[in-house]
Amino acid sequence: MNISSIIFYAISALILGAGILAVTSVKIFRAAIWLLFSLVGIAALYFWMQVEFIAAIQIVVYVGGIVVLIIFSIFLTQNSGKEMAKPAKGKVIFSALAALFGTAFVHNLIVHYEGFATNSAKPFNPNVAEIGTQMLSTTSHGFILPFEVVSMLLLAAMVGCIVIAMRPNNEIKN
Amino acid sequence: MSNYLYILWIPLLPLATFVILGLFGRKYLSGIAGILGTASLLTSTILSFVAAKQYFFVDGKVNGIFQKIVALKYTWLEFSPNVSIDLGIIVDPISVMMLVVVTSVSLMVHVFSLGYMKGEERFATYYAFLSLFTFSMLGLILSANIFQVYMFWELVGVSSFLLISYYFNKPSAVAASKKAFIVTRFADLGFLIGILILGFYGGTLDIGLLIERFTSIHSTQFLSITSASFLGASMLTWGLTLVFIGGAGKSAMFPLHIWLPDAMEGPTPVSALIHAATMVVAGVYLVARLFPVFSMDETALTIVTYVGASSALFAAVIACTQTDIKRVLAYSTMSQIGYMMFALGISKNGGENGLGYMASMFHLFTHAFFKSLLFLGAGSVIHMVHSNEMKDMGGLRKLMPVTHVAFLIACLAIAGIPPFAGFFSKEEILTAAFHENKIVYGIALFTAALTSFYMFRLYFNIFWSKEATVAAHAHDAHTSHDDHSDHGEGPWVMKLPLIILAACAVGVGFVPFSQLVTSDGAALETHVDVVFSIAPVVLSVLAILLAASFYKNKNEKSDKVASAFGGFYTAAYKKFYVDEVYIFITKKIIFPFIGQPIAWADRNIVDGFMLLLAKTTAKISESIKGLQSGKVQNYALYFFGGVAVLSILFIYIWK
Amino acid sequence: MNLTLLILLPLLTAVLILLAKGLQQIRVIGLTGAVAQLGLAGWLLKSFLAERAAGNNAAHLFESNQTWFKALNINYHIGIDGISLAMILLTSVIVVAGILVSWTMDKLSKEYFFLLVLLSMGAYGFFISLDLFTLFFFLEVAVIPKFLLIGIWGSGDKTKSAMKLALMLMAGSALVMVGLFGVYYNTHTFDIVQITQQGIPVGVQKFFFPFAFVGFGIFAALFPFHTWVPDGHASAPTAASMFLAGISMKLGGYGCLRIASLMPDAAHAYSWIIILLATIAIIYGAFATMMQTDLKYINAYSSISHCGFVILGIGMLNKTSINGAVIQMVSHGLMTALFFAAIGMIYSRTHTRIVAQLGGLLKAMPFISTVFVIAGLCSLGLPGFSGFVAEMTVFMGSWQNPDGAYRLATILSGASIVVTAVYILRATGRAIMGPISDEHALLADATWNEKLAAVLLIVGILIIGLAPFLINHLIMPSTDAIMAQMEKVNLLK
Amino acid sequence: MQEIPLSQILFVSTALFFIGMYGLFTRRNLITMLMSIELMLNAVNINFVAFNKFLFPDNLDGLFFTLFIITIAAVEAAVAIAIIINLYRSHNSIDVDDATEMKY
Repeated sequence: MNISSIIFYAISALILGAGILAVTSVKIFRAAIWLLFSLVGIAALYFWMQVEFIAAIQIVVYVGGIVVLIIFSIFLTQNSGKEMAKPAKGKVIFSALAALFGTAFVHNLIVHYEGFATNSAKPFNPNVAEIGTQMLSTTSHGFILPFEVVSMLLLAAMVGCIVIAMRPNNEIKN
Repeated sequence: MSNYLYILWIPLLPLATFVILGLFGRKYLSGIAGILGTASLLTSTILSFVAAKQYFFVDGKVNGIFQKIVALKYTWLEFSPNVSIDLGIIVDPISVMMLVVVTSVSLMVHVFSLGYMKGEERFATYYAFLSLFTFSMLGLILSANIFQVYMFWELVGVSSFLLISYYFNKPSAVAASKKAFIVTRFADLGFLIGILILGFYGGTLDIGLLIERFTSIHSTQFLSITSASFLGASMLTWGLTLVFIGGAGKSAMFPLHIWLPDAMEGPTPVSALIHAATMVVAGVYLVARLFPVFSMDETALTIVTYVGASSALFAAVIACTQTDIKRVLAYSTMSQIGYMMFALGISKNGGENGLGYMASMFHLFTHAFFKSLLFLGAGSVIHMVHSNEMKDMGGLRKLMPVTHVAFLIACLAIAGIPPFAGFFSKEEILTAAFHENKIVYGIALFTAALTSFYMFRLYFNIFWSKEATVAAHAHDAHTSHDDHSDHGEGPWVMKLPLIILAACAVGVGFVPFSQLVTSDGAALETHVDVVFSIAPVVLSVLAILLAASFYKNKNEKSDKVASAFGGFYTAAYKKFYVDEVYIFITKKIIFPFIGQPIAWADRNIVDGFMLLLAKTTAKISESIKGLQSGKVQNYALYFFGGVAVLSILFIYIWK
Repeated sequence: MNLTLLILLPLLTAVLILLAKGLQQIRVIGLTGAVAQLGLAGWLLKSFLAERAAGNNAAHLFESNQTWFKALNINYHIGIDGISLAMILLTSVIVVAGILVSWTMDKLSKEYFFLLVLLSMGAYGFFISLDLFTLFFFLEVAVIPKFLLIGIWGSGDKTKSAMKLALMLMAGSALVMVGLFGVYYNTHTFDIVQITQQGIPVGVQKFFFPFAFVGFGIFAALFPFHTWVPDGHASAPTAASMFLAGISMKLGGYGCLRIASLMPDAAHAYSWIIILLATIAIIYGAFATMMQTDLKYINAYSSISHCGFVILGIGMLNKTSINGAVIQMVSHGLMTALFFAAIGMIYSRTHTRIVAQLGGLLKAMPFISTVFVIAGLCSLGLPGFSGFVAEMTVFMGSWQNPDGAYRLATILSGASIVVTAVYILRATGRAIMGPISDEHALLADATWNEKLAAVLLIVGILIIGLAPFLINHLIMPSTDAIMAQMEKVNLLK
Repeated sequence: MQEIPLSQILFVSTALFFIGMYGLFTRRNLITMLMSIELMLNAVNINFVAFNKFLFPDNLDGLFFTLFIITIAAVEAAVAIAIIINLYRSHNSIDVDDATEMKY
């Protein structure tokens, strides 16, 4: 049990704990914060896996962008203090069962699938330069095309969101 | 053997008249329709007399037997190589005799109708249907193929349907025609199945071949048909009995006779032609045509005998009680045909013991003349009195001398009084019955007495009993200025046929019938055995005197005797309730217990099943609708359920 | 003589009708199209007989074959034999009569005539196609117009019966599709000629025959699936019910015959069920007719009974009975068309079809009443009309089978001629004869177009009735071909 | 790093994924549903990175997948929130069970 596995277990405990709380907490704002912690935990996992760039991106985009966006939307739509409506009893049980079934099923698969080598033979330390060059290279593993498509997507999304959210005030029901 | 193809013209002329009058009759030819019809029939009659003379006297016998000539054979509808309906003409003693009978009686009726039906609105259609009937009857007589007999059999049925419902605005006439057609159609079903049996086992539909194959004991067809059996009886018996049922239906034999009295709804000349002389004897003719085959089978002949005898007796008893003169004559026809049937039934085939066959044909020959005379006489009486009931008549002998004399001759003939035709033919039947079957002879004798009783009851009621009532006088005054008819009997066209037929009723008895028409074509020696014929003649005379005492002048004696019989009399008057049985069966059993349930079942069960399908689909879609609840999370759950199931399926079950 | 002409002509008429303006133009175009089609059919008959006389006794004449859809081996293979030619003649006569009868149809007349011609085109295509897929294609073309004709121009609860008719016919064609594709799956071809040569394995036949036969049976009012016939016919307009009974039921009968000849072993195996259903249809139909009060229902139910003869003829699987079945199809087509035409004429004048309310029409409308009586007598099986010839051939054919149960079936079907006589005479006695009510007394008799239509159909009935050897000579070779092909299977029970 | 086998990481990501799914099924508030979706997406990212690191160390496809998923997640969140705001305006509540117009 060396230090890195301990760190790994800690990080995964953080991720899963924050996740469960994000999903079950009654106050919406608190749920958002738990989501924040869970995402930070995931970034830590990336760091643990030595893919610093992805971790950085994770922190910048997810934690910085999306969670903040969600929190803004919480403020926009309702006061955060109010308790959220509890879900129906039957639905909770049923979805919990579904989730447990899912985990058990996939767990069973993973355990029985011997293809995963216990640990990687070769070291894996991608540096950012490599990522950059491959991102824009047009050769075999080049990702230039998805890169361009994603940029188009972002533009479309921006325009879309503005159009949807920009309805003139007079139509707002009071 | 000279060529007999010209016989083809005899049926074709009435057919031509039917087509012409049928298509153009109503608008253009209504004036001369009668003349046209009678003229064409006159030529047919002449042709048939010429053919008869040529067949019987010019060509005569070949080594003692009259040849059976098939003048024409044309494949009309081919079922399989050897089984096919081919239209053909067969010329042999009975068919030539029938040609003469049918054409002459039909001519008399045509002439009589010129007067009787004058002033009718559908005069042309009447003559069209009359010629259609004559065509189909002649066709039936001449047909050489058993299916061709069936075809003309149906055509005769339809033309009688059309003629009975001539006065179509009278609901009773329509009902009567419907009844006649359905009852005969029911019998024709038996005939059809009989044909199918005989055709299948005989391997052919041609009558000549059938007779040839079924009469030789060791022919393969005969062995096959007698070996196959169904419910105990051999197929030959089944085939022949079914064919006889077809004949019995048309000839109004006992169980299937209910349509004949109602058929009197049609105009009287029609009854004279159809329900006296021609159509009703078709059954007898059919049995005679297939007689060699019938003679091979004992049971079939016994059935024929006893149905004939029972019909004769049954009809004679009812005839004594009827008040409508046409109904009396109808029942008397049924009785006389019963005579012919049982004469055929007791006869054997060929040689000396073929006497019954010859006697039956002879009686058919004579009966046609005096029965049509009786009907035409009744027609002229009705024409004058405008009612069928006896009570409206009486004392008409002074007003209608010609009809009176003719009617008297006919009554004497049917009663079997010596010089008249009826005596000779009935004598032959009684001798044949005496030799073959004593019971039948007893019935025949008793029926003969009954016949003369009810005939003279009719005669005295019409011409004697009370003085001519006022109605007759008024009628008399009204018609006096009518062209030159002096006695209110109607024009000469109505009297001429009466006179001719009266002459025939007398003369026809002396025709040397036994030389000409016998079961095997050879001549048959018959002599009038005086000793034997005393019994029937004496009985008839006694019956006549009894009738005279009852009805000569109005008295209650007849009523007293009637009340003496009590229930039996009323039962006989009500035709022994046979009609009611039939109505009960159709109205109470067939319609409510078979028709209604089937119609209901079709509406509710079979149709209901289809509607049920529609309803169940509606219900299923109603229940499935719940799934589309609009709640996004439910959809997500169903989605996850689907994924889970599929993944299990594909990973674990379907490797 | 290219057979596609038979399809192009109605198509051309249909298009011209769509372009025409006003009822007068529409009906004239419709009539000329139909008469031209009749002429074409007549000329086809002449050249067919000439071809046969010249000794060319190939199974199918005037064949032409274009590939239509390479991948599934579907090709537009058309050709005719005696039976399909008889059907084409029947259809062309009925189309002319139908158009003549609907001469005064003023409600949406353009669409009405267009649909009538489209329906007839479907029928022509069906009869000439030798490729199962093309056969099925034209079968479908014919179903849609029926639904619209009844749904829009019908009477009574027309939508319900139109819906029922369309759904049941669709179910029928679905079953047919299953059967045909089953055959295709095993023989990899839709071509009838090839399939007959190749032969289908018995197991496959046994499995797919019921589908195809019941599918076509629904078109031909096979017993349990006949319930669309009374409602469909009763609420259809006159010309549509003439087409329905005269043409669309013949599609079913002809289809059943083709299926039976394609799968002979299965036909023999299932023949007892077919005969059982046919006999029930005949007797059941006859008794059900007896209880009907509406003229159109009487004729609809009697069509079920008469179509039962067709199925009986096919079920017996011997030469005479199949011959009888084909003649019965033609004779029943003409006869029911005539009956519906007469009922239509009566209805257009008295505005009632209930027999009890009619009476004594003979005095007011002699021509229509005679037509009614002729149609009645023909369906009665009176010699001299086509009904007799057809039924007697079927009886003779079905009597050939010495098996007791088959004999019983024949006797029962024979008994139907009595029940038919009862209901026909009840209807005639009640509607045509008897005392006339005063408002019916002053009704007008048939107009020229109705007279022409009736005469045309009566001539057809008389030709078959008086000279059956003509139609026999036309049909016999093709029934021989079918029977020879069945014998090849030497399973003739 | 060596002791933790790939399967451990996959357990974590599966657990995270099904937690997200649970949230998606039970949460009545659209925004919290959005959050649970984010969790599910992150679980997938973990998988990609783990597979790339352990099974295909010499090329970087897994990483690029994660990158693109992150961007798309951002886009998706933005659009979702726009819709939520719109929904809030029309329904005055963003409870998922109120928007059932698409019902039968």
